[in-house]
Amino acid sequence: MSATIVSLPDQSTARIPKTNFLTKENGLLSWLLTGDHKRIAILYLISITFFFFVGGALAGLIRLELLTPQSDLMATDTYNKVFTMHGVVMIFLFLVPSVPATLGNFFIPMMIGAKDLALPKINLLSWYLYVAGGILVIYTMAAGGVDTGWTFTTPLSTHYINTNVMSTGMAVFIAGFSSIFTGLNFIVTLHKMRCPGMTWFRLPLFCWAHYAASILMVLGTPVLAIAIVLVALERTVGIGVFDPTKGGDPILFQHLFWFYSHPAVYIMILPGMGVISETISTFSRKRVFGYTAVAFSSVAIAVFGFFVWAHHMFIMGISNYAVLVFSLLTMLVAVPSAIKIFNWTFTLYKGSITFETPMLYSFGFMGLFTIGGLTGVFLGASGTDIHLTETYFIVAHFHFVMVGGMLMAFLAGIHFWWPKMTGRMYPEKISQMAAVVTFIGFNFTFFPQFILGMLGMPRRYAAYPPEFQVLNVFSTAGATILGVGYLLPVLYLTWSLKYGEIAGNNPWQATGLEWQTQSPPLTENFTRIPIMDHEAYDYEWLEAQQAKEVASVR
Amino acid sequence: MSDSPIAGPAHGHGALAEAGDPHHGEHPSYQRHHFETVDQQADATNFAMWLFLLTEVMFFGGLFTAYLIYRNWYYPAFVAASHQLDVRWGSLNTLVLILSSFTMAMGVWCSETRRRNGLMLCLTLTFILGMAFLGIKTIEYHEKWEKHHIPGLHYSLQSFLDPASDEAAAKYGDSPLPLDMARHTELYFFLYFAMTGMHALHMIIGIAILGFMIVRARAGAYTNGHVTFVENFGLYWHFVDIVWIYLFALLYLISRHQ
Amino acid sequence: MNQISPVLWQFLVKWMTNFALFPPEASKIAPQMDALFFFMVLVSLIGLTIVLLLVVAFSILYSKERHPQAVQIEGSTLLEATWTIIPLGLFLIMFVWGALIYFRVYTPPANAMNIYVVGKQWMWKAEHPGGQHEINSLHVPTGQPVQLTLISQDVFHSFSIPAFRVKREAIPGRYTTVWFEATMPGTYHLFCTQYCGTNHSQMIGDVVVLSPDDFKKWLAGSTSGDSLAQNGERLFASLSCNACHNIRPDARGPSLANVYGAKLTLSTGQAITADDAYLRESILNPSQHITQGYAPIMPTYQGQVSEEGVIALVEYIKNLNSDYRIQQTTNTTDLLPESEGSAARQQLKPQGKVNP
Amino acid sequence: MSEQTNHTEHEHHVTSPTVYIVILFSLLVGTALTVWASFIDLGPWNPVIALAIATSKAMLVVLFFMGVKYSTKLTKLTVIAGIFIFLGLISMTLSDYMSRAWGRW
Repeated sequence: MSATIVSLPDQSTARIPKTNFLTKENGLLSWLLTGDHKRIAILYLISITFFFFVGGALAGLIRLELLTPQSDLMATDTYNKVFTMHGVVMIFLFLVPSVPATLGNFFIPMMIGAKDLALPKINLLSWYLYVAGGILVIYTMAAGGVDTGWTFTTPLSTHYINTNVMSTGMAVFIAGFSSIFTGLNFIVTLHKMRCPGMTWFRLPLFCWAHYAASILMVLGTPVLAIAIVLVALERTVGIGVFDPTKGGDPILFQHLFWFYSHPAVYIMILPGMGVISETISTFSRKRVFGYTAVAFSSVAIAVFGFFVWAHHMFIMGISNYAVLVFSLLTMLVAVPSAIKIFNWTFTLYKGSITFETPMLYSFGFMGLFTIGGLTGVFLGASGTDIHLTETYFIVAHFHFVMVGGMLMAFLAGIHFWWPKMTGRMYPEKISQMAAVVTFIGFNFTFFPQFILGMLGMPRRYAAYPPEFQVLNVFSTAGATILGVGYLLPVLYLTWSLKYGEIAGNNPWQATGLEWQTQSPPLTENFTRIPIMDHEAYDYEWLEAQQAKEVASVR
Repeated sequence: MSDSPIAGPAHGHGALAEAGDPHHGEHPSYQRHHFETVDQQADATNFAMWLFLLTEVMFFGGLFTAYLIYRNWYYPAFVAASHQLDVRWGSLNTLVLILSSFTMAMGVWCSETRRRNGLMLCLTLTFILGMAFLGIKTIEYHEKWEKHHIPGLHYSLQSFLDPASDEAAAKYGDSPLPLDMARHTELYFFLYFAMTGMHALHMIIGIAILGFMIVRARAGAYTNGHVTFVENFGLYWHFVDIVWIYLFALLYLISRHQ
Repeated sequence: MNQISPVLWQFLVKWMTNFALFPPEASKIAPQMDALFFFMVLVSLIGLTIVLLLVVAFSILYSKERHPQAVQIEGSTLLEATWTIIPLGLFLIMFVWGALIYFRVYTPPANAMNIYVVGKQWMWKAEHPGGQHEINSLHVPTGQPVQLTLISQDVFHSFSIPAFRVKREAIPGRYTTVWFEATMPGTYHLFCTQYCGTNHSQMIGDVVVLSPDDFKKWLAGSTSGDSLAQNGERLFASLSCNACHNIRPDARGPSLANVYGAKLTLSTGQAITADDAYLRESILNPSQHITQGYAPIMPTYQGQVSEEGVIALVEYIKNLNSDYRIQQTTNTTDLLPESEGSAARQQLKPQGKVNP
Repeated sequence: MSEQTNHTEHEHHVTSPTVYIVILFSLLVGTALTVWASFIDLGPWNPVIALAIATSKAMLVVLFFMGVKYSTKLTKLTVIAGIFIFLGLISMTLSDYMSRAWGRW
């Protein structure tokens, strides 16, 4: 564990560069009306961390309630409101925007050698819509919560619930547009703003992953918007689009809802995969194995991701033949993820690997995402789905993919680019320990839930039969460890803002264009628009570059 | 500490701007700082507008899916309910909207060829045609209001259970629908109000932006080479026209024969 | 650690005694589904170990100390092909195997005993053809295929029996079915697994599997008056269905004898088989299900008859193998008030026999 | 017609008004055609013809009024991608509704 590739400038003389995007202009208005993609990324980072801990607290409440078979910590409808808000906050206010809106916003323009995203004002509007959605969610919680589950299943959400479904629907509607504008910005930027020489196959895989996720954001989110508008209309005007007593079909809502909500899970995971491609390549000093295969598998996930949604509805009475079609397509969409995992594994082959925190999180990602992905195939095969759906097996599956995959990748990305964003290094030892604690806590929390799911414990139960208690106690114990694991980064990263070592331009000696400029970067990113004359992850070019620099200094 | 930009062996080809001098002469005033050339900016905004229109396609797509399914399920109810719509108003509205598309396209042409008066005329014509469209829509909505065909507000099945009492239905010689089928006409009217209402909302937004553009155009804004705003609005307007073309075909024209 | 605290001790004992990895296999489909499940677990374990072994091995072999200079490798299409084809092949095997089980569970055999289950916000009501009504419980015999016809009165519920590996969503407005054949007598969990509001976690119950003769004893012991079909017959008469559906030559409605399972052509020329769903739909939305040659004059009974009533009517029509029953009820209940009608019916019961 | 469009606009195609007038005329004819066609009883063909005429009118608007015919390959690809996903939504949802009656349930 001792060797490291970190190379920091001499701390006695190193200083944070005088002019950078943080110091260029100050005052609240310079932040609230900024067009700079880096400042918007910082604004997003702060608001996303806040909502992550709101969702995390709700998760803690759920785990505490499930310590005992009876529902004794809170009344059942309070529990229903807690798990609904946990779902809404975590999915729409944390998982969908987290990597794209923070790391994507900050680094895509820098990685392609542009001064900013194509539409800075739309980018700022996206953050304001996100905050508006967040405030509406906070208002909903203050005004008594909503207990429809994050899936708004009709006719429950339209006729049998009198908590504030409308304000939650509006919050999700507005937050959806924030995601659309982020995706739209990325697609336009990646097509139109690449610096000279930056061909598509010289793009870092981080950009490919965000390109695929943006296609899903732009084309999937509007269908959720119309589904929510129809639910809102049905609650206010009482019309029977989804109401069986008036001739409507509640399964149509399921189709429209899951048409977005399955691509949404790819919106959440693809940016995380982009981060992992960067970290694995940097910390094994090697070009990602099979670059084109990894790039095209991102796009393949995006395209196939649109046509698999009904595997959430296998037992809801859709026709048996539709189940065949969707089950087959679900199997096809699982293959690109397998390709990516193997390509990352073989990137390590003949590399020169070091184990800084981002790499630890990436190893955690690879292990947990593999389990998460494979259990997804359990649910894609229609036979076993009959037994496993709507049980804790599903809860374990998507937590393995979302928390084990996406959150690990987000933390890997935050640690990897922290020096570039703030100019300061995070403390290595404590963050490595935090990564290990998170990994252990995670497995302790969610692995027992696979067994609970196989035993048939249903989702969203405030009270459960006594024989499931033992596994739930393990899960809650794990959740406390996980909670600690997630609190640590907030502490030492804020600490590092003041006391962290000065990072310099390229502490990891990485090959991305963002590492070739100062940190924290200038507002216009580069003093002169770079010319990309080498392949992505070209470590020989980097060595030549550094050799030339040393020669020029002497 | 050297912030070493990647200076390739020889930098600068053609239009690479010298570093650090933001106000170099040849960039027009409307070019934003982060674009290299005006073309890049025009292409980017045009592409962004197309992507936004894709989200609108998927937004209306959800409504069309619902319409398609319920039309297959309750075809007789949809036929009887669609006879309540007046084909004449519908066709006139389609005419109005196609004309407004034409005047909008001419407006874009005037802006490209820097004809300020031509642009003013076209934009105002489009504005008037848009208002005419909304006027006709209010007439139709008002007629539904009188017949109690507004879904959810004490919707009356009277004109479907006993078509003789309703001159629109009588014109087509509709046979009276049994109660359980007549009930589903309320679904048709919900989809009718949802789709044409959403379309009208997009028209209202379009007309508001048109008003703003007319004011700016009078001040000579779009005839100095910077046409992207007019072009993008033209795309939006034509998209709203296309949605109406499908709405007219699907909602008004279900089997009008006797 | 000479003294373990009692709480921990009680916890460990509970953990040791009922430690289970998967529920008991109490139905015929259970072992088949478990076989597929464990095949998938095996494949996943192999895949996971391969990945973990490779990662650990490469991390040790090519760590910075041991291998300071990385060797750039572009990639190899052969390897890419292998880890595309092999996962795809494995996933397709799982797809085919899963689809077989899916079709087996959701295609009820012809000889299945039909039990109607109505889901209502926060309780399950099971109705046996013999008239036995059960709340939050279900008694089934072993060795006999049992088909559940599910419907919900309000929101989505999901009838789940983990021990049988069987689950089906109860949807408002439409019948959905699932079938199983219990093999092991015992009492198993019944859950509602689709979130349905406040007391979603109270909507649980027991599935009691009895040996065939115990089941007969239970049936006899818990009859509550009329069988489902007799209930249906009473409703059939009280809603005056027999005003049109009778055996008179000038009957305005088609005769319903032996209609269940028959091939019908509708007025729209469409040919369909009359199954449970069709019977229910033609009661609630008659105008779309008019048999050819009849006027569309049947009124809708939506809102006049509850889900249980529709179930009773459907059960009655399914057991109607001759018009004798309708003919008997036609002339007794047309004009007679309810009370005398039942008296007259008592007198009729011994001769006519509606098989439960 | 100002000739000296500066160099930033030369490759930007300007569609001439005559094209717009021709397209306007064909759209009006299309509208008249579809209204007239709906008054003839063609049985199952009525909706098919109505949709065919509507699609052709929409194609005209997209290609000429919106200028996709003269625009970059990227814009064409975007339009096709959007329509592909929209048709995907409709066809996959219909695949469920259409095949429900096949099996027993």
